[in-house]
Amino acid sequence: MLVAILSLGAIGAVFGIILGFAGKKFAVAVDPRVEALLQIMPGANCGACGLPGCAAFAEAIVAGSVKPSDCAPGGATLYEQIAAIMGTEVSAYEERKVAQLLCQGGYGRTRMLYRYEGIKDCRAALANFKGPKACDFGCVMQGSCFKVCPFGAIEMGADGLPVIDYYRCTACNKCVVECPQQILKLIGVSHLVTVRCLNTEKGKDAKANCSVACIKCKICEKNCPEDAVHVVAAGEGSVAVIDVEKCTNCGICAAKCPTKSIDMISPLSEEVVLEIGTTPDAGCQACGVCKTE
Amino acid sequence: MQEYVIIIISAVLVNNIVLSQFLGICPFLGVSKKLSASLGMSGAVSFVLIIASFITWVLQTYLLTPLNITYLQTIAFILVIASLVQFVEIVIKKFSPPMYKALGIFLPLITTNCAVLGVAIINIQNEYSLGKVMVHSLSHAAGFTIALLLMSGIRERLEDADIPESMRGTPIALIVAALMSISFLGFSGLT
Amino acid sequence: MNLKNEFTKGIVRENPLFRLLLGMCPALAVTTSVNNGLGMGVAVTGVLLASNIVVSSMRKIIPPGVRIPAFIVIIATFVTITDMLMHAFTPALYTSLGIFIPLIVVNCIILGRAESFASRNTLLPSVIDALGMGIGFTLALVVVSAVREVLGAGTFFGLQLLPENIPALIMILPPGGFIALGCLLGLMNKFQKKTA
Amino acid sequence: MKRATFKGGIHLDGHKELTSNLPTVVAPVPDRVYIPLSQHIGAPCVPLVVAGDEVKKGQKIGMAKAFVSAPIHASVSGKVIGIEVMEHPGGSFVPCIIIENDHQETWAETVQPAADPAALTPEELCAILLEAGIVGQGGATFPTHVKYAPVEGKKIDTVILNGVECEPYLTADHRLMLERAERIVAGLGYMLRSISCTQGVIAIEENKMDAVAVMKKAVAGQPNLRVVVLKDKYPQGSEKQLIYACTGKELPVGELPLSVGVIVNNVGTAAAFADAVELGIPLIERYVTVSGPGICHPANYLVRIGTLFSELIKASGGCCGEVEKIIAGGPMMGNTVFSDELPVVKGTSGIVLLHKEPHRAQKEYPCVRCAKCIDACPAFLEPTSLARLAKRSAWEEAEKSDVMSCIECSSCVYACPAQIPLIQYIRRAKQAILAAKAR
Amino acid sequence: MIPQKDLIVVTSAPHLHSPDNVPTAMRDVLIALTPALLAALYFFRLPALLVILVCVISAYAAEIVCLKIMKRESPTRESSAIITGLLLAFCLPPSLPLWMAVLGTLFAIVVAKHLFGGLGQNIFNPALIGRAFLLASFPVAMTNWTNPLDGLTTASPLGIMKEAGGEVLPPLGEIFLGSVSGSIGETSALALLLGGAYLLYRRQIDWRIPGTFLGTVFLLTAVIGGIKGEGLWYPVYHLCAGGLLLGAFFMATDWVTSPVTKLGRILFGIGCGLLVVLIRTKGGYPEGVAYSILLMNVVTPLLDRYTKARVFGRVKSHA
Repeated sequence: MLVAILSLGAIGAVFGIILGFAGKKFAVAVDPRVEALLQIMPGANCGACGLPGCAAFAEAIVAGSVKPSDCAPGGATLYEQIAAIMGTEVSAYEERKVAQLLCQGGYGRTRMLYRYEGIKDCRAALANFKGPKACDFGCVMQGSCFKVCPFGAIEMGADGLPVIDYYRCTACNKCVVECPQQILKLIGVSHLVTVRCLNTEKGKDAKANCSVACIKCKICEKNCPEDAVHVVAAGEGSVAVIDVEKCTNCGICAAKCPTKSIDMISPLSEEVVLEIGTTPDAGCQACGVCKTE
Repeated sequence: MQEYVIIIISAVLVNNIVLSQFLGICPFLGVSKKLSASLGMSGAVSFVLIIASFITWVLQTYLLTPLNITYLQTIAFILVIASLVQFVEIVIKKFSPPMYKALGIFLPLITTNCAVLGVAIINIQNEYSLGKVMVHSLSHAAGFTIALLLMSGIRERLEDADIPESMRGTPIALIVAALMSISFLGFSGLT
Repeated sequence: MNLKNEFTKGIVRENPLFRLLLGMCPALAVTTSVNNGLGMGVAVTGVLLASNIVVSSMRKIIPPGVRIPAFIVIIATFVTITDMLMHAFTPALYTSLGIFIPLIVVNCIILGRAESFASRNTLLPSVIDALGMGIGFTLALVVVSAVREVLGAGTFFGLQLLPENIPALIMILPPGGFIALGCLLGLMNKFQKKTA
Repeated sequence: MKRATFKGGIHLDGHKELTSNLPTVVAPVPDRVYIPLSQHIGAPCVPLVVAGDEVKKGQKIGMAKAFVSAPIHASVSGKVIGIEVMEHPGGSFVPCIIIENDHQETWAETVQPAADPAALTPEELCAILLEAGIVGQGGATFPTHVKYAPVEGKKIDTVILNGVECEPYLTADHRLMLERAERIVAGLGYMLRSISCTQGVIAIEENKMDAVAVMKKAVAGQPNLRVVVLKDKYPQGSEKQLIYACTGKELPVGELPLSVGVIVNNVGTAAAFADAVELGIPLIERYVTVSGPGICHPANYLVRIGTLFSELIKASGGCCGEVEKIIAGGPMMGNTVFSDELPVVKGTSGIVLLHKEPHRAQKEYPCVRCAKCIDACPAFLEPTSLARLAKRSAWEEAEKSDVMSCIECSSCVYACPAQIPLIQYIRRAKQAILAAKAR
Repeated sequence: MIPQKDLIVVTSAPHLHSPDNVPTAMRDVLIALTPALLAALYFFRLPALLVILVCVISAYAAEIVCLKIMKRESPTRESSAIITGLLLAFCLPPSLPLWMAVLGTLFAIVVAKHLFGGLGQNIFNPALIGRAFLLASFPVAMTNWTNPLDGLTTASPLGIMKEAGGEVLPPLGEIFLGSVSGSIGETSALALLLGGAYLLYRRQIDWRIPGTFLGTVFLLTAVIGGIKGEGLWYPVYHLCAGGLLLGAFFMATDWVTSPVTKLGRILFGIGCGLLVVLIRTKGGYPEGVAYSILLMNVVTPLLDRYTKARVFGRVKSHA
């Protein structure tokens, strides 16, 4: 009995001393805050912050080079947690945004120039005469956005256009960056009225190619009680644009638009909107896949 | 000499530590997604395995057996291994940052790697001499390395495979291990 | 804290083997018969319970710096005790489990629970957690070993179920362990997907 | 005799018999020509004329200030009626100068033969190349004068004229060599002189032995020029592969032929150079093969730049059968276009109309790792691995696997039994890597 | 606006494709297997026919069911499952209970192929996995050989060689023609050589794998035979006996599970050869072709990775 206690104690002591000594002697400083931050990050490594993954973001937070709110999928809860670790105040209120598609020209609505055969990639399709659609501003319908979405929030609809599940969208920005036509945009969920066309061609040309194009008729402009929508110069032509500051979501322009290129939707139901700024349930499911590697 | 050859062949091929003894399954499944990572892991495991085998043998032969306290084997061995891992980690971190970068994240995982403790215990059970202990642990390290490298090679290829959703990740890795294990059955009876 | 929830999570939702993928080595190695699987499960549960109790009650005394070594010593102690008990009372099981009894020490479930649960919670939840996890693990082992024993030896708890020449020997050979666990995990995933 | 060639590549059914024995026909000069402002690699031209201007044949109507660019010329005399964006055989939309032909064929005053071609200095020769708007006639349309601009410290020892024409169906170069051999040799002479190079090589594949005979006769008596007969294999006409086949030199990755002392030009380019020097005529017409199973009477034409495809197809008796694809250029590297209302440009070596391939299934099969693409790749890449990387957007890994060394010859896709559009994936990866570099 | 029909197709070059496609390749393999099939039916008669039928039918059925479950494209145009079933049947003993053959086929198709994602994605040769699975599961039934001449149960030639027991080795001529005991499709060296030659002629397989595989076995066994004092018959016997030719021409050359690089293929063949000789002479089994190929399948991803060709124009030191 005594032997056991003594020898085990001795072994323990010897190794304890060695380790204690080594720990002192060879110490390398690591900021514990980085570790702590990494624990609470969504771990999607989506890159929406512009940094290569959550670990880099945590380091950047400690270094002070990014704001907590730069992490779009995180949401308010995360910002609070970060603030708690870093000992700072929670940054300003940010509205939840979702990615929306600014094109309605699916099959049957937009004239096609040819039948595209080849890989499902928008840029590859664009290499041939700016895509199979006669309109050069719209969705190419090859699903590059669908492929990059890390949250499974995008699916390709029957009309060839991507359909975004706004509840799943975390505004990580990946599809927005990926889209070669730049027709995906992060829009705050409280903005209900949107011009869903970026075609800057003359009204006649636009109409010839697509039944849901902005034809620069200015009806929206004339009918807007708040002076919030204007056909403004863009590219080599012009297109209708809504000033979100002035827009009151009355929906008159959407109702009057002859081609229905302006539409009004509420991307999220009311109770979800009430919790604006929270991480959507369907986003990071903390499956840990991203952390294992 | 013959004995040593048999130990080597048996440890590396016939009774491969992972594929037929089921030791070190966690890193085998967990760290085999990328070849580079598995190189690091097998390096770290081999390193600790060999040193730990040596120290535990010395401990057993000169302390536990003479004092007649062999029932403390498990505690003593795990203490040795845990301290060793931590010690190695501290030392590498200090003296070879690149090596720490490569091996560092794997080192803490090794404490709870049954391969190390398992081999140490098998060494004692088989009543090997020091020479055989070293050969034995070296061959098991080699067996582990080979299994891990082959596994990661396969899994890198599987990255592009269209595996059914529910089989992705660990399930398919286990199936690969199963089929590897079936292939290694070919070595059974090898003398 | 909902104790019932703490208990059931280990059995289904966070089953250590099927969901958390912990304790793979014994799950593959000793599951050649239901007997072995059950014995292993019980042994692990015992150690888990004891170590959770000790860790939970000592959690305020142990300094965080030496947490892991301290846990390991605690666990190793209980493993050694289990080892001796099994040697004394279940010699047959002791022989067939062999090296995997001392290896309970490095079973990630025990250290994992000590680290992530017992060291942060009071005694009662830790006990419940240990029981839940232990039973979950035992059940998982029984399932895996049942599959292997029935298919590989044609028996269940030693009872002959299938005629002599039917069983596929491979299931109780090493590959069988991988196959059984891999397929069960796959099925689990599929099941999980549907219910989710 | 074992003919020289390169490693890798594929054997194709050339289908050249459709047109190889048909003497070139002068295509009817259309009532309107459409001359795109960009017919070359490099900066597009700025138009020098506006709607309503009278232009003469050979008059310069557009040019750019950039070094890598080539001017464009009116191919008929007449009146400019406008500049409109049109479909371009290269797969884009480009503004075109539209000229109403007055059928007077009045030459511009600038079209003057050199007084004494033998006395021209290298600089003057280079200036003629630029002024005549000569670009690579093989299809790449790289401005030729850029190749001949002297580079400090680099010495060219060989000029290779590419008469390989490894694309199926095309016979324009073949006919050119048969019909205008002496022009080609003369052009080669000017090329050599403009960079004071001694050796000229004319490379021809063994499936054109009649052209070999004619060219051999044309170079007889000039010991510094020789005709090299190469094995019949695709993509022999690719610059890197041709240099290897002719000289055994392997062009290092990312380097120009210049670095191994070689310039490669198409035979048509040489002929155009000779015309520009000796007659003063800029590049306003070229040889075009109109062929393929979708054409009733395949033929070789001498065509004014700016003639619509539809005119040539009409001249060939129109389409026959169910045409699935219209290809500008050869079927291995040419672009599909979506209508026939687009003009012949300087790089249009052929128009090929294809039916649906009977052995092509609707969908691609999974890759079965047969490695036929790897065997076919003349750049020794692993197309299937690259495509896999591209499929999951692993651009960095793809770059490490040398995806940028791909010459886009499409041999891999031809060989692939699983019908995977490997080259599209590879191109996508290259595009992404270039975009990342630009950023 | 309605979508216009009959639009011209616009796509990326090339616009011509080789007439070779996956189905024609499968057809070629089936043609190449015909001589061995005929030989098997001639020597082993009804039992062989039954095993073959059962394997092929269950393979095809399993394939269809798997594809249905996973909602993938119909395979009707490919015969890969049929080939797998046929190859598996070829390496089973004719006396095998049919339900075992079904079990092995199911394991081959479901576990070795479809769990990995189906055609082109498997790491291991499915037929060989099926055989190894059966051998490990039912060792007795899998090593119960009947002699086609007298219908009696005898050891296989390699088994006799290994055990050096009382039985006499059948003469080389019988081994070459195939009238010896062994698996259904592996006994007739002649038929397999014909099939292999056809595949080589059609360029469906690369000579490198069978060449280096057989070459290695021949050289090693010649050396061993030399040491033992046996004559030239010894290596030739090793080449023709057992499943070596079947493995070398039809299984080691499986596109999916062998390396894609030329050097990789050479190493693959040599590795197979080494392992076969190792298992045959030193291992616990009389025959090692299946295991050797499976083991090399395991190594294939690494071989591919480390034997990439030097890219055209890359300076040698860089590659």
